[in-house]
Amino acid sequence: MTDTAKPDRDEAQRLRYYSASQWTLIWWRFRRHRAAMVAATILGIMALMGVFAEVVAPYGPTSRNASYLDGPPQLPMFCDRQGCSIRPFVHGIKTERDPITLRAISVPDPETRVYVSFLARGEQVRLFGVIPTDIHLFGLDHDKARLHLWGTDDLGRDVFSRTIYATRTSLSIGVMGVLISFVLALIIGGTAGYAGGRVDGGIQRVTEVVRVVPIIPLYMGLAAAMPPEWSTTQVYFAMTLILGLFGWPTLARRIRSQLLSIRNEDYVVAARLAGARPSRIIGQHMLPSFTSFIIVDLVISFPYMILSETALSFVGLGLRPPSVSWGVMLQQAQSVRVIEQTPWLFIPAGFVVVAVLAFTVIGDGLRDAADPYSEAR
Amino acid sequence: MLRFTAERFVGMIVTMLLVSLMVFIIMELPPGDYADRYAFRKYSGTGVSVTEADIQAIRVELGLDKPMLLRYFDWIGNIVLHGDFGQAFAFETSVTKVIGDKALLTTAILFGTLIITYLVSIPIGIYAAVKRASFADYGLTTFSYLGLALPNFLLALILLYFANRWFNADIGGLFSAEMKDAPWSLAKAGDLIAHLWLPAIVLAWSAVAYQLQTVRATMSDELNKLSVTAARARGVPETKLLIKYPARLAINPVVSTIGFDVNRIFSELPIVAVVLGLTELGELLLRAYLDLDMYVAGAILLLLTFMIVFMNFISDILLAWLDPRIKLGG
Amino acid sequence: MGDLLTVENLTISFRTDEGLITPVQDVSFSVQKGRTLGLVGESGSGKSVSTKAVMRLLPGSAVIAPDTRMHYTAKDGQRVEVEKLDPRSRAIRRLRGGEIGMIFQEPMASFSPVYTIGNQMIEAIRLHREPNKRQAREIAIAMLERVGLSDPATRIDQYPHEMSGGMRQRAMIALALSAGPALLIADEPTTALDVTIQAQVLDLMRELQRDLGMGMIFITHDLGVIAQIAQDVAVMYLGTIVERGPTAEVIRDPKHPYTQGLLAAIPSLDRLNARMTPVPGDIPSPTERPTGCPFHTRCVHAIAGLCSARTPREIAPEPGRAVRCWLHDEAGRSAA
Amino acid sequence: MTKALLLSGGAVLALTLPALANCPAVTVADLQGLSPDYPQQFELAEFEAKAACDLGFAENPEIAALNGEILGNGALPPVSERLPQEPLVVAPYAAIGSYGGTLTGLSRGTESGTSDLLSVRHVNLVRYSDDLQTIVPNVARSWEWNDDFTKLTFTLRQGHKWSDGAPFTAEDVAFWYNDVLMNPAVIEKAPGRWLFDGQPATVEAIDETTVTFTLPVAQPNLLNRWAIDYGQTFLPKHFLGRYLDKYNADAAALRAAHGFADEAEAVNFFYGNSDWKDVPSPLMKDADKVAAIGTAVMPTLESHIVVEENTEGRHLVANPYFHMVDTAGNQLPYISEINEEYVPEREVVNLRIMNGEVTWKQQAMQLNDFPLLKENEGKGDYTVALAPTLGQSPYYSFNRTHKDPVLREIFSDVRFSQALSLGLDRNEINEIVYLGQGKPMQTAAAEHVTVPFLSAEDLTDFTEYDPARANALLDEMGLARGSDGVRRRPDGKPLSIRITFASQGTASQLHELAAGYWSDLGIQVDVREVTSDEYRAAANANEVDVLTWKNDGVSGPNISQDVTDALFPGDPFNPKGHADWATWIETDGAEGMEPPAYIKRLFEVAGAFIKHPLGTDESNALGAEMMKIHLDNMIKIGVVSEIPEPYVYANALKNVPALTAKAYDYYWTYPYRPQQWWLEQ
Repeated sequence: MTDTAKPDRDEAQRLRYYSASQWTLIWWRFRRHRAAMVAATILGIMALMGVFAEVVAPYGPTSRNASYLDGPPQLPMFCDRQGCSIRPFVHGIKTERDPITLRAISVPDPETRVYVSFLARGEQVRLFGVIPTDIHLFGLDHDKARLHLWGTDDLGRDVFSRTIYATRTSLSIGVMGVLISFVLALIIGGTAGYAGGRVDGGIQRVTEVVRVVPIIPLYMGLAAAMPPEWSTTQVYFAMTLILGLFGWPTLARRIRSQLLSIRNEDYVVAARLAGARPSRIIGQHMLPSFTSFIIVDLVISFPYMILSETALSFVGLGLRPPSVSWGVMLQQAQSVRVIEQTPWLFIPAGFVVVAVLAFTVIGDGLRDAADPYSEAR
Repeated sequence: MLRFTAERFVGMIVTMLLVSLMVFIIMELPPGDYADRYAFRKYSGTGVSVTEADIQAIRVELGLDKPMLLRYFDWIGNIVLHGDFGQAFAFETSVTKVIGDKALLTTAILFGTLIITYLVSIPIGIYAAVKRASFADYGLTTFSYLGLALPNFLLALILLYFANRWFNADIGGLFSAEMKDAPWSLAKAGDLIAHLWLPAIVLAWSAVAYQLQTVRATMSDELNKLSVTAARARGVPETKLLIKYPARLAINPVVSTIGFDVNRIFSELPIVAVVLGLTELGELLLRAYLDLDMYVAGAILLLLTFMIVFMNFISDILLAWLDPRIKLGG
Repeated sequence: MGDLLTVENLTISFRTDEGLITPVQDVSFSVQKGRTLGLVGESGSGKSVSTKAVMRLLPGSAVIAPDTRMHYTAKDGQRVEVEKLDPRSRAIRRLRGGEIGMIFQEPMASFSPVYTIGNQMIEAIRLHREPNKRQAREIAIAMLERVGLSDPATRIDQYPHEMSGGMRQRAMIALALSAGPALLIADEPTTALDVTIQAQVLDLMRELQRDLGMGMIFITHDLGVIAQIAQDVAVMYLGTIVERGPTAEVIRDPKHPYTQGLLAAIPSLDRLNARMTPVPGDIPSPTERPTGCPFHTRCVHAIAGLCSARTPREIAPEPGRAVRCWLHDEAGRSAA
Repeated sequence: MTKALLLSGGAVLALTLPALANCPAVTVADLQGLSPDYPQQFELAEFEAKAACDLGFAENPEIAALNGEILGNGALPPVSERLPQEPLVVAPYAAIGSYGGTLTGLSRGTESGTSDLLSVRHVNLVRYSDDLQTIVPNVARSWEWNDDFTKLTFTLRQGHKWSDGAPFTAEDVAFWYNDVLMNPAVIEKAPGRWLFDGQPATVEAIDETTVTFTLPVAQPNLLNRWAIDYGQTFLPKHFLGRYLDKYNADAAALRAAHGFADEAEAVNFFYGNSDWKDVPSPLMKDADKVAAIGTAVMPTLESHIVVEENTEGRHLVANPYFHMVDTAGNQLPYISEINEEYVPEREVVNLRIMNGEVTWKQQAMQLNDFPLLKENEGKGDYTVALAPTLGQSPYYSFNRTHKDPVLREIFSDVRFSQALSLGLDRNEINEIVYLGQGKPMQTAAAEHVTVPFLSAEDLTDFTEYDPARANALLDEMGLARGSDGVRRRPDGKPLSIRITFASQGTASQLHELAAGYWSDLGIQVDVREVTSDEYRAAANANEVDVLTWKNDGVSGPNISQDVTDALFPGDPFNPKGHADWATWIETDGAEGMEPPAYIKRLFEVAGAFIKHPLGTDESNALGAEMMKIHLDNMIKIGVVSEIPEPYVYANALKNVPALTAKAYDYYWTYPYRPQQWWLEQ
């Protein structure tokens, strides 16, 4: 009985396999890449946190707690000397100044407990800038006290909340930068690859020139060219533009060489003879054959964007306060004082590392998944 | 080979010319020019009120009033014909003088970094590929991923701190105080190396990460090549086999990307230099940008880029020499 | 003539992510001095893996079962128990190239592209025959000449990519022979070549084998080629030898349904118009090895309930021949 | 007390018994009963008379070697011949020092942040004592005013020599003024600060040691300028004069030989266009030219002279002809060499301090690094202390000549400034930005600690945090809030202002906080950090909404002789904006923008103020009126005052007193006589 049932199921599976689209196949193969799946999940969580920053973050990015400056992270606990509780709580806190070193030191008061509550009511915010709400993922159920999971900075701003908002900025800059460079690469690489010949030669030269200029110094030059009177929003968009403007050469080369290699394939020639417009030929006939490679390349170029933004902001040529990005936060942390006294301000660095790692691992996974021969090897 | 070299050389010159034009355009981008700042420096503290006419006069004096294309030709002409990179406004001296020794130091950092990069990444990459899927491989891969992901300025800051606090290393700068002004000697070179390791390690880490991945991947590919099995089937001893066959080919992609390593290193240099307090070209470049000292910025950008283009050229030649298939392909 | 190489009960498994797979199971064959054994079977049947096992060239994930015996008689008469050698040992290296030469399907890929033909030949010669560099070079030139390359003194300094496919294959043969092996393993050496060159190369190999008095294992999926070159044949299917015996007899009277199928698939001039009758069905993946007789999924003669459940043993229907099939094993069948 | 004094004096006497005529090693800590005419120092004759002794001279044993590093200097005569006949005898703070060592200091670069170490070697005709009250002799041994403060006579030291051994005379002072500053062939535009009511002074060398400044108008407080100014009012005539046709018939040939196109180029190569010393030095400008000329920098009177400079830093050695000795007759300075390293990165500066690699650092040290530095004091073997900063209170001043007429209108309404002042939670700012060390306060154009006509009580209006009242004031102005909570300008646009600032002037935290407070008042605030150069350029070009810097140049000694910083547009380095007002006043209304009446009055009062000696009733009345104009119209919104700042010195550095001020207004270390600092080996 089972003898006949099993081959049937296998057969069905195999049928499914052979009839599956390229994308489904990639997805199947990708799903098997455990590290990449973990990375994708982490990145997904990051992105969600960024999108819903207003709700995830208990406080606004510039909201201050003047009674907790340079405060260390507060770990919610269940037990203290007075016993245990089911609900997590933190102790009340006071900031005092060391009379000799003048350093602000926070002293927890083990007598007072402040309980953590989830979906707590807090600051009024507008989700996506539109929907008003005062519900936050978590908070303290005491009006005055604040919970600082990852401590506070020198202005008493919540590092956790700021990191969440920074995640939104940095990831979105990465996305925008990648999109811009993608469009440019598509146009430039597409033209070169489709036209070939002298046009290709000229474009190749230009690409070469753009490729040899070291990218951060180049960004710096362009960033220095940003008029100082620009607002933070304008700077934000300019940054994405700059990052995108010079991110295209690698991808453009990829598109070009792929196009060149399939330019004389029968189906392309046929389409051309049938009088299809170049853009249609490229878009309908040529691009789909290597879309997966493009996607891999796009994913791989994310880390550059993120690291570039971070680096530029770090040296003061990128985003500036009150914008809050990973780079901006790290710029504020770039001091010996922070390493020695308030190391929690480096937490955003962990985000940078994790995000870059995640993108790299996903890129690896996608590359393996998109490679039709990956299983044969 | 000669023809190949000649062709590549011409290509290099053309690229350099185009790059110079691009660099000049970037120099021109920032709004305003140096004239008002110069005026300001010149008259600050003297109680003189600076008028627009004064600034215009300075503009004429500095040649900033001519049309852009003319200035480009002036600029590039002076560089090519006289090795004159123009005037460094902030230092009130020539760019050549400001750059001077720093170009040498930058080159020292660059080569220090490249040497570390290749000395580390090639053997380890080969090792990781041979020991594929072992604990060592995963460890090394993770380590190199970290190199990719950890922003190097952060690495610099942390290394700086620990080098300083734990080893009491002399930091900030490329020379110790005694050696700074000494003429070049063996002792001074030694001093430079003692100061070089920190920036070189910081810069090398991410470069190592990239190259390690490349070497490991190519090596893994090469290891599975039939030619390796064939050689093994001829009884070639294992170590010799690894070196002669897969490793020899695994180096090719490394050689072919020397130019990009240089690019990456130069790209990261300014930021690392700022954190480490190095006084070399990268740091000067950043300051020049902040000061709008555009001839300095332009000269540095040009030098860095030329170095990259040149290293690309070297890498092409090396690769052609290493891989006989290339020459024929043209 | 004694046995040059005897392989008994060769079983090879690979550790993979999906678990242990066993592409070669219980394979036995032997090669005599001066004779050619043809190993035939579809791709994936374990031909190459088996011969690689003899050279101990399998990757680290491969496991050779403990009851496997592989005995090789060296040129000096010494008997080598190959399965006991460490794959990194000096002893196995002496075997490789010097005693057993190997040529591969793709000559282009089996040369390293960055060294000249001569470089790779001289390396092999110096390892096994003649440490002097100049003399090694002369031997190499002579060998190139022997395989019919014109202007060998120039060819020797050429890179593989500077040669045509046929020339490369000849150079490959020269390379394998340059160290003077007593046994040559040729792994589908002609598949990548077009038909006329294929014939030339086959002629050359037959000639060389005869002249040098070598033993040879010739691997192919083409029974027709076997008929031209091999005195003995072993037919492999899914990692087992289903039938073996002298070539002429096997072709004349194939016992195993698989061999019959293979023979029927050979295009021949007198049957050009007839519809080809390949073995029906697909070869199963190594991970889904059928139980019982591995061929039962494609066998038109399969005995229901038996072939799918129990593995047939090897029996000798006639002297000098062997087959693994329930159809020929009445004793076994009745015992089941 | 007296017994102890006598005892210790006896001990010194006992030690130096063999040479009975030797002088007592008087220190500030132990004056041994002597009372100098001026605090902490003596003229040689005065000292010998008071101590009834004969002072013999000693020199740095390394001095010949150090002199060897000075390009162009010949062999040294004995120390007694190098010192003036009348050297200045300086009482060290704690002990007679010993010679040698290198003082390592850090600055940001060739130009910026260099005044820290410039002030270490600085000399001028006179000096402020560390009480910051008394002007004492330095290069000049005495001075004298005429009755109506129009003629100032300085007496120099007989036999005083430049660092190359050439005599320093009254001619060198006259040369500085007549042949450089007021010589259009050298400096196109005479610097306004040395013109008086637009008129030049007459500077005459009466004899070798007497020079007079005859002023077109009374300048009773002008002496302060010599006591606190970075600029030195003398230049080596023998050195620069040789390039001028007036003094050298062969000047043209010399200029050609040394590669100078004209007189201006030659002078500027060494003089650097302004009194701002040799920064960058000729060594930086063109080392080849220096080698050809055979002199690295022009001769100096300072305690140390630059012998090397490159983009990494500069190196100085002791001036073998320096004019001071200690009370034991040792020629100063004690410290042989100075290394000034250019380290722009603040973190590296901190690390090097913490590592004990820095001997002295005070400029650009920020209060919020204090805890870190204090905690690491022991490890780095240094001391970090706080000193009051005079006048360095941060302020906001809304641009009342804004190019946008609507904003100009709003900013000109004093209620706006009042409201925004009330909107600042100064206590919180003080806590967060200034470690709780400052005092919430308004600010006027003078530093209340240093002038008699302003006290802390005058500076309390609108300093309380009262958002309700602030909102009420803004509502009263008609700046109603829109539905988004942002106030609307009369033209209906949202009221949006940008704070452009440089962190050299004010801390970024301050602005982030202010932006927050003001946003709460319904004003859209955008904060933008720029470099200090960018800020100054924008402010000077009337392109900022709000001027924000810290007060500078407003302490008594400064403002009494130069009201620039109480007026508009201020110093271009410390711009106060509103240049259009000044233009209107200068051109009598032909150009610029007519200022409001209170500004017209401010200019009048300021003009009068400067003509009365500080501390007199007239001065106090005028000063008080000036302050009242500033405060009543709230031209500046003060934030926090009396903010201390850290300074750092290696524990090996001795004779460093507790600084009474860390202020550019007293030229950093100048009052604390760094020449008598010494390094314990």
